[in-house]
Amino acid sequence: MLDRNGIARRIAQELRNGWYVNLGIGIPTLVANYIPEGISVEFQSENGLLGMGPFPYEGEEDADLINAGKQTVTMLPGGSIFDSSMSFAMIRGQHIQLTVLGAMEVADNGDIANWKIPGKMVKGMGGAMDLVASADRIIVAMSHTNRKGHSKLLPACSLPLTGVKCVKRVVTNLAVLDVTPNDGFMLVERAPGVSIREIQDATAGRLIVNGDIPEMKM
Amino acid sequence: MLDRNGIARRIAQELRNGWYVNLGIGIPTLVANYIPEGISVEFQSENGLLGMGPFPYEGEEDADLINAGKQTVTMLPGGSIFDSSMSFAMIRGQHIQLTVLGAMEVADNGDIANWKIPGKMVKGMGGAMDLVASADRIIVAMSHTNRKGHSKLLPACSLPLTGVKCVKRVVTNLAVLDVTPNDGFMLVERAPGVSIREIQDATAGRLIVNGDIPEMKM
Amino acid sequence: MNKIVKNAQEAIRGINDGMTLMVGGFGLCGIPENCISALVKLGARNLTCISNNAGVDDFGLGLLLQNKQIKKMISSYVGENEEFERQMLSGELEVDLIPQGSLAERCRAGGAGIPAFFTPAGYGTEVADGKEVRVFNGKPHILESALTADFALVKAWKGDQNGNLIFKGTARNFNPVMAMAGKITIAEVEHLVEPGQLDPNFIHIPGIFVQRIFEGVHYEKRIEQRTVRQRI
Amino acid sequence: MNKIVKNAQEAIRGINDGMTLMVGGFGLCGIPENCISALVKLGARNLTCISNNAGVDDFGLGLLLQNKQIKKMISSYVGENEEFERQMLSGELEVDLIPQGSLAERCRAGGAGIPAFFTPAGYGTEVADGKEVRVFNGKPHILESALTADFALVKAWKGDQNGNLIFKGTARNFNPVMAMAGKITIAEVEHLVEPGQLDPNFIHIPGIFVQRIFEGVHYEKRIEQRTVRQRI
Repeated sequence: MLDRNGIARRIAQELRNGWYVNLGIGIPTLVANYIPEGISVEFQSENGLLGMGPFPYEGEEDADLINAGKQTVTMLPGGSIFDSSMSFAMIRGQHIQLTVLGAMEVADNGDIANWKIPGKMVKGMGGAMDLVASADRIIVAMSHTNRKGHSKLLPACSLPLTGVKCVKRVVTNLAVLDVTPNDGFMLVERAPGVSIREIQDATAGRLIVNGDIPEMKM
Repeated sequence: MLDRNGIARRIAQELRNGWYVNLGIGIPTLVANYIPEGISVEFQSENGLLGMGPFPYEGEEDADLINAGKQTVTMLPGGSIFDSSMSFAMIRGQHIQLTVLGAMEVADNGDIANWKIPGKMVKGMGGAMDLVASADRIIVAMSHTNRKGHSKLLPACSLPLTGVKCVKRVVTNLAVLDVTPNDGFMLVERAPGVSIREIQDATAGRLIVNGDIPEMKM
Repeated sequence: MNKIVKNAQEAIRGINDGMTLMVGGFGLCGIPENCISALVKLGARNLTCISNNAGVDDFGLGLLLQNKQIKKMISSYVGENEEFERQMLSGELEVDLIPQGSLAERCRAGGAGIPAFFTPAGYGTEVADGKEVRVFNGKPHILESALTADFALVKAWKGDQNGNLIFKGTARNFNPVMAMAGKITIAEVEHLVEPGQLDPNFIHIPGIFVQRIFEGVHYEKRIEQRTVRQRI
Repeated sequence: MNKIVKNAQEAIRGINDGMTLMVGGFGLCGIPENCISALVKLGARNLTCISNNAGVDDFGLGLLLQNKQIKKMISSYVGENEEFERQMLSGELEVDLIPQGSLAERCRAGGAGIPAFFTPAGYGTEVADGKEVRVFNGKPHILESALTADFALVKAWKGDQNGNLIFKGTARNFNPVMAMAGKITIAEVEHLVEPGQLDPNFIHIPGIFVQRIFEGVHYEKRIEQRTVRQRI
């Protein structure tokens, strides 16, 4: 079973050289810590920067340089700054090769819900709806089940949707799963020490298990 | 009767302090030479600059600094450079207070034709259609009649249109005329030495002559 | 073409009850601090504010919320504000949540004379309720409309008397598109420079979009999530 | 992220017969001189070229016209070219004339993932033929669609290996929006600088829109209308 950093590390293996990548808040942000050697990617933050670097050293924070999570950041050489309409031109225009974000629910047709729980305070969707409606390659990073132990991989989302039929891959603490167009979640890899049975038990949506399912190589 | 410079000088009297102005090719370009004292305006060129200055001194031409007529120009302090989409955002978004352009025909409902003569080589509309569809205040600068002596102020345009019901005022070698919403051209001023009769004879569209019509003060 | 006004108080003259304002900034980064303070003093009420976020309880738009001057917020994310939550849940405050990219593009469209455009963002979600859907290249899109405002309040780094603006870092964010979309745009800048001091080739927002400009004072520039790494 | 290629010949690899190209520039100002020369040598035919103008007889896109490589031009103004006129009147060349602002916005829309938008430009003219008309705020608008291209060829002043671009003066014009709209965007620059030498705050086109970049040679930068005033 993976912890948050393990999920991020597994997702980092998906990175390809030359990609532009948008990382959501939470586990996705951790992906930047595990870029494989020899791979050069550039991170976009939708509030308006490309070439985001690590957090600043103490005392070097600049109030005028933050990421979409409102955290102080730095810039790498070759980066650029732009306004919000240009930022979403990049996103909507599919110039970003990979979007990684968290979710509250993913349906086995690729629907995602991650912004609103009826009856609770709604904070807003931020840039998530633009991101999921636009990117060709969307990976969801989340725990397989919620705090009550209920599966977050469902036959259909119960919460208000963020986007429809858009998630391509889900990486959880238990498994890597691809969303197939018609047949539900296809199990691709098991987390270290996790059995197929455990994954089946934790997955409420349709799950395809074809042959031997390898353990992740971490 | 006015010459080209006279038309430009009369139009320059329409300028108001603080206006942003787009001048078309030909007579409109000359308007910049007659800005009344105490009036500060800024000229926009739709290829991407605000704060256009005079032509450069010989030897100081910069191939990277031209106006929409492809002429070498200079910039005034406080000017700015931008791309074509931003330039037409200014135009379409009605941030330009006055557009002055030439025409082949103007109809008495404000229609304008200035880009195409069937059977002849068509050069294109450039930015004219965006300008006339957008500006609240459009002044046409042209001769009252064409080379054959036919009126260019018509009941309806015979040539393909550039824009509909958009011209507010026409300044010709003979007169200043406003386009009224329903009743045709309203004679506002006569050029020096030009009689009402001469204007009537040269105007094919509906012409309203209300009371005494003053001569232009130049 | 001199657009300089003395201070924030003079700049916001004409902002009345019931008006729609755009307010630049992302979180607390790049917000027009001086104009917001002056608005609290002015006390105009029943305002509709278009801003990506709603500030925090004691800073940014949170100050207007506490003073109950805002009737409606149009934002993409409003999560950092308890008073906001209280007013929203009690029904005092109307809230219209919009995908961030659609919000930015709708402002730009408002400034650029484009009344409506199609975007894929929000298709199949409640954001699409009541909106026209059309398929382009096999992908469904929804029709979104332009946003404009009676006043836009933006914050820039440098500016000149013509209204030309330069922003710094990610304090740029929504400020340029909102500057474009305001019927009257007020720019507060950290440094008001002499005409000709800004390189025309590197102006972020040409002065044509700005009607009033002044040099702000006492910028606090509060950081919401101070995040640092250890020196090794 | 190194996008540098050796020269124009290497940069245009993959441009084949029948493709659609966007070519930056306004008149002869800001045109990708090196790429155009290389295209003449390459000889790809039946090209559709989206460019505000069509060059003059012996320079710019006029060179491709003379070589009969262009099947169709999509432009706003094409008046400076006799060979163009001959091919157009003889029916060899298809021409689609578009209002300049709609052309710019359609390119930007193509790059920004906006498949269509409403504009007032061209309403009531033959440009509106067959297009949807809709009234917003009492004013009729027409629906225009996005433009994209297999390749966009743009010219910038400075650039770096990440593809970040800075333009100079009015040589900027259509280059930024076309850079956004190309599936593969090739940038030729006068000065290729080291990573980090361009101030991130003053990049006109972020490198994400550029796939290949090289430093051009022998720029002629011909002036179409040399206009001067007398020294007094």
